[in-house]
Amino acid sequence: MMEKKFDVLTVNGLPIVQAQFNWSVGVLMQKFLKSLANKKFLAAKCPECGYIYAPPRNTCAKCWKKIEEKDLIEISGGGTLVSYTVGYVELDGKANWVDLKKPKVIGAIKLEGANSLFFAPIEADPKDVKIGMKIGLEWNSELKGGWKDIKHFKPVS
Amino acid sequence: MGYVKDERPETMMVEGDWQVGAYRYKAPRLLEEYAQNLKNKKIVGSLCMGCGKVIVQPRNICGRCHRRMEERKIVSEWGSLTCFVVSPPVVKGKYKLFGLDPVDTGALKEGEVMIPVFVRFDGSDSNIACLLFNAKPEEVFIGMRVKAVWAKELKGAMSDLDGVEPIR
Amino acid sequence: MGEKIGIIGYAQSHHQYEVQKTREDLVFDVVKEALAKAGILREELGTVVTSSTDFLDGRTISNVFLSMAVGAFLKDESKVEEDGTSSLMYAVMKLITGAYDVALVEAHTIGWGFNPHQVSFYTVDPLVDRQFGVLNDVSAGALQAKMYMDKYGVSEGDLAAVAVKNLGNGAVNPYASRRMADVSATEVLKSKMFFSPITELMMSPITDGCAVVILASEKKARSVCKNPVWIEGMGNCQDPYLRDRNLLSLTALKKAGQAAYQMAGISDPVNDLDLLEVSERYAHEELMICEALGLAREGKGKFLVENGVTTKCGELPVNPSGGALCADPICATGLVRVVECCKQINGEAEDHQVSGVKKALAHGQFGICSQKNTVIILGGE
Amino acid sequence: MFRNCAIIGCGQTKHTSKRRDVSAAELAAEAVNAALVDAGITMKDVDCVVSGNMQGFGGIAQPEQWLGDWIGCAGKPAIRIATGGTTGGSVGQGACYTVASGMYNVSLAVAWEKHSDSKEAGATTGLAHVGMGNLFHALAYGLSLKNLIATTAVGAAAGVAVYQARYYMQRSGCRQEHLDMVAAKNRRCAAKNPYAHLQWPNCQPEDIAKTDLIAYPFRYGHVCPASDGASAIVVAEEKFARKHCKQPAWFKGLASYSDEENQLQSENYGGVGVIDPSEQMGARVSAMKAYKMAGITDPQKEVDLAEIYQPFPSQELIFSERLGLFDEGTAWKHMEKGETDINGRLPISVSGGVNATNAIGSSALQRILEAALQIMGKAGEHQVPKKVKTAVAHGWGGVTNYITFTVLGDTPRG
Repeated sequence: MMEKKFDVLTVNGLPIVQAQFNWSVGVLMQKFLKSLANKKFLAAKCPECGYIYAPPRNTCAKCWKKIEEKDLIEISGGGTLVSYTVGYVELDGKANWVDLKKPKVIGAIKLEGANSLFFAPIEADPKDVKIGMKIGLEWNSELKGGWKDIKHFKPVS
Repeated sequence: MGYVKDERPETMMVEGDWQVGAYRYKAPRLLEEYAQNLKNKKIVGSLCMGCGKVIVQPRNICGRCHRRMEERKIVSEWGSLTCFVVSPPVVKGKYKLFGLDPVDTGALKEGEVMIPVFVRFDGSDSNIACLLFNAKPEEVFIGMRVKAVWAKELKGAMSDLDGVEPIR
Repeated sequence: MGEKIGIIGYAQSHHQYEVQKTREDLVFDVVKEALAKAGILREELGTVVTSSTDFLDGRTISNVFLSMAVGAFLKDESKVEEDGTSSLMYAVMKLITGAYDVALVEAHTIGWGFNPHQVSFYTVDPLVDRQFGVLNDVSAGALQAKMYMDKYGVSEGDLAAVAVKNLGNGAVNPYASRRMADVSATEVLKSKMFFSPITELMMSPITDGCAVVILASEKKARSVCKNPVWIEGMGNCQDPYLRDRNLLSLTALKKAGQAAYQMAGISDPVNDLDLLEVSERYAHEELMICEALGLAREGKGKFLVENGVTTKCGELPVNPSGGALCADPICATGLVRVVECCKQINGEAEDHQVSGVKKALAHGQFGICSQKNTVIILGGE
Repeated sequence: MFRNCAIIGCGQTKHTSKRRDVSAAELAAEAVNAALVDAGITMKDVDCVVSGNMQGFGGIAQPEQWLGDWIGCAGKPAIRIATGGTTGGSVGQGACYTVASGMYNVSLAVAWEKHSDSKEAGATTGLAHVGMGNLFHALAYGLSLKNLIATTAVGAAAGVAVYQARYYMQRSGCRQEHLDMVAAKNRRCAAKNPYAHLQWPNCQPEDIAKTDLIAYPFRYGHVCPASDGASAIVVAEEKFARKHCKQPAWFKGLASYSDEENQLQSENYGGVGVIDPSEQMGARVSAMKAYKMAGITDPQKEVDLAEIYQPFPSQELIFSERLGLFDEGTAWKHMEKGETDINGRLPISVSGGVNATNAIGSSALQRILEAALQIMGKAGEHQVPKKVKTAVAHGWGGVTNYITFTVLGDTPRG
């Protein structure tokens, strides 16, 4: 548990100790996650300034207006790639960088019909990815109402 | 009449974790020194040359004088209680530490009554928390004179100082 | 600003990946050094503002066991959970009210204990981005870099030039952790790729470190210090969360900079400032920071480096100490910039001294893609 | 120069054990909205946002980066202040300093906690994380499990407060029944406060005395809950305050002095030089400073109401003495006579206090908020019958070594 080095000691933690969380999502976000089961991707339009948030949220950050369930609109879930990066490493959740055998593409997608960006892994060969590409959403075969319903984002030709 | 209940709808939840156990820390060798002295039945504290306070277990820095506590002092194994608490009998499954039940791990026995105390060993200016043995809860009082109880086998570990017992 | 507040003492630790000291000792030594530099005793302190975060330090209430080491025993104490420049700002505000005379600002991070990039993953939206698990400060920084490069025609070579400049500067800074003299652009580009286009040498190294600044009201400062450095302006601003923000420019820094310039009466930063010390976590950020602070038009930041304007002997040196690319003790990085500015103004920077510095700007940032920014403008007598 | 500033709006959410109808962001926004509505201003008027919570409990690092958009941080100066249990108090004082210094005209202070986001009851890992480094360190040197359990966690929740209570009772002669009385008073008061968590209308000391013993002197009925909730205040400078609020609650004095660690251990498992954790030197010094700033010479006569941070009833008694509201060792006698009740001479924590509602990050801000409500006359059912001219709000945190202390008044500083 400890190694001797210089005048100080290194104290390692016990890997079994971890804190677990379950964050409640709130009404609008629940609506969003549940409707993924119906292959619907929801967004929220601010009734005041018209800014469209995807995924939805209940307060507009620009004009501080309350956004309600009636303000939800449906968008395609696809969009344009405004930026991407090829990840050669990833975090293992325990604070270590792990080299990836197969590099991973991470994209910033400007969702069609919304103002927000969406950050997600993109299923594509790093060589073929270009800024300005159209990105589509593919659904899993099993739909349960949650993030797992989204299989991946993929370039559409 | 009792507590007013508050009922409200629940929304779904998403999960995540925080790997608290993956953190590393740097520590000085003070505790090592303390534990090794326990092996010789000596309780060591650090002495501040600024204010003369003796702190057990030894610590590094005296905040009052804002200086390092470089001197050491052996304090008496006799002391007096400054505070005590009588726990209710231990019940299995009532309390868990990191998901482990103290009764299952064998640390405590079912139905055991413990008396955790604060002891100020003579010559020191700080408390140590430990258990009081060989005493009935109704006999204990603040200021009671106690002496250290040493483990049967001294290993140079913190558990060498098992607790304290009244001086009779 | 109603009252003048001066810096009378400052110190920083040697920043390394693994400092062979406990957290308590690290902080204690730097605080002692700063107090000695200011020539005051701990008893003279009025208030102490520290800066560290629970997730980075691995302790809930990260300052709680450090009160003694920072000299806050029976002193007014508070902790700002952000970059050190924000706590400096808070301390200045406390001093302006006249409630206290002397303030000690301390900032530290133990980067070795737990990978700060993992912590950055813990800061993203738990309901969305944390579920996908791809976003952290490096990948987000890479996305920003790519977007910036694509929009303004900036190449990887331009980013490498920034790294070369800063690493070269840092080589003569004894406090820096990454000291690489004569590093070439090719080496920067060839170093380990994390998230394209960001390579290892284009991102700041994780370090342990601590910085301390001691502030005093004008009267007190003049009585104990020959050459106090005055706080002339300060500004602070936060950007929206990554999803709803314009990643192409640092809007928050623009606002923070404007507030600070206005306070200090600066209309033309290029001419009025003599030196900048900025916290650039990634090479491209220095370009964006320079643009946001009004040194170049948007997208033209690369010409500052190309034309040598921001080199150590250029017209307006940026990061002569090497900046965050040479040592990045997260919470302390901003405060280290302040310390470096003070050293430059007082002519104590030795090998990386820039001549004739009267007015300097220190910038601190916090959060993914420089979400929170603080700008401090410092001036000598 | 200390520019006059005042609280002009207060907002809080309903506190309860599980606020799963909202996300953490929406919870904080709820309080912010309520505060803005109360002050009669919009987010555009706010110049600066000071926020805080305890990040380990919700598992989100630096949460204001994400939920800043919900609490108005976006595009504004924003400072995050977090000091453990006193987070709320430090946030409130932070907002005061930002305005008092003349940097900003209107500041918003918001603090929140969402315990139910943690999978464990009371977010124990987040809490234990305070001494996690120490614990790993000591375990490596053979700290026995039995000793650990016995000493640090007698009855899980109570921890060091039990010892603190014992010290106090030894010093003052207060008995367990007095703790029952304090707890019953807090439950009763909470029933009149629509935002409080543990509400028990007409709770009597006998009801509390029926609950199980945790470890003498504490019973289950004494202990504070772990709540979800948020609170927010709007602080403004004099001109703005007078324009927007009929009776603002003015900041008169404030201080947050820290003491040596009060709980046996310092960093790296060293000892500490504090023998008696009920001595609370930090509280005494903070009170001295804040009263001096406020021009109060005799707090026993001049203070009309106190909001004390008391997760355990003993702490209400301890801190009311340490803050100079009663003579040493007499608080329980005054309490026994009903002087601290809602219609008493010096009402203490008539909102129910932390004893009834404990959303840790927000609790200390809630004390400032409730004190302000009483001065503004907006407390509703738990408004005290007498005119409140000076109210004090207290918070403690860390390892019982951090104190925030704020004096509010119905007129600005002289």
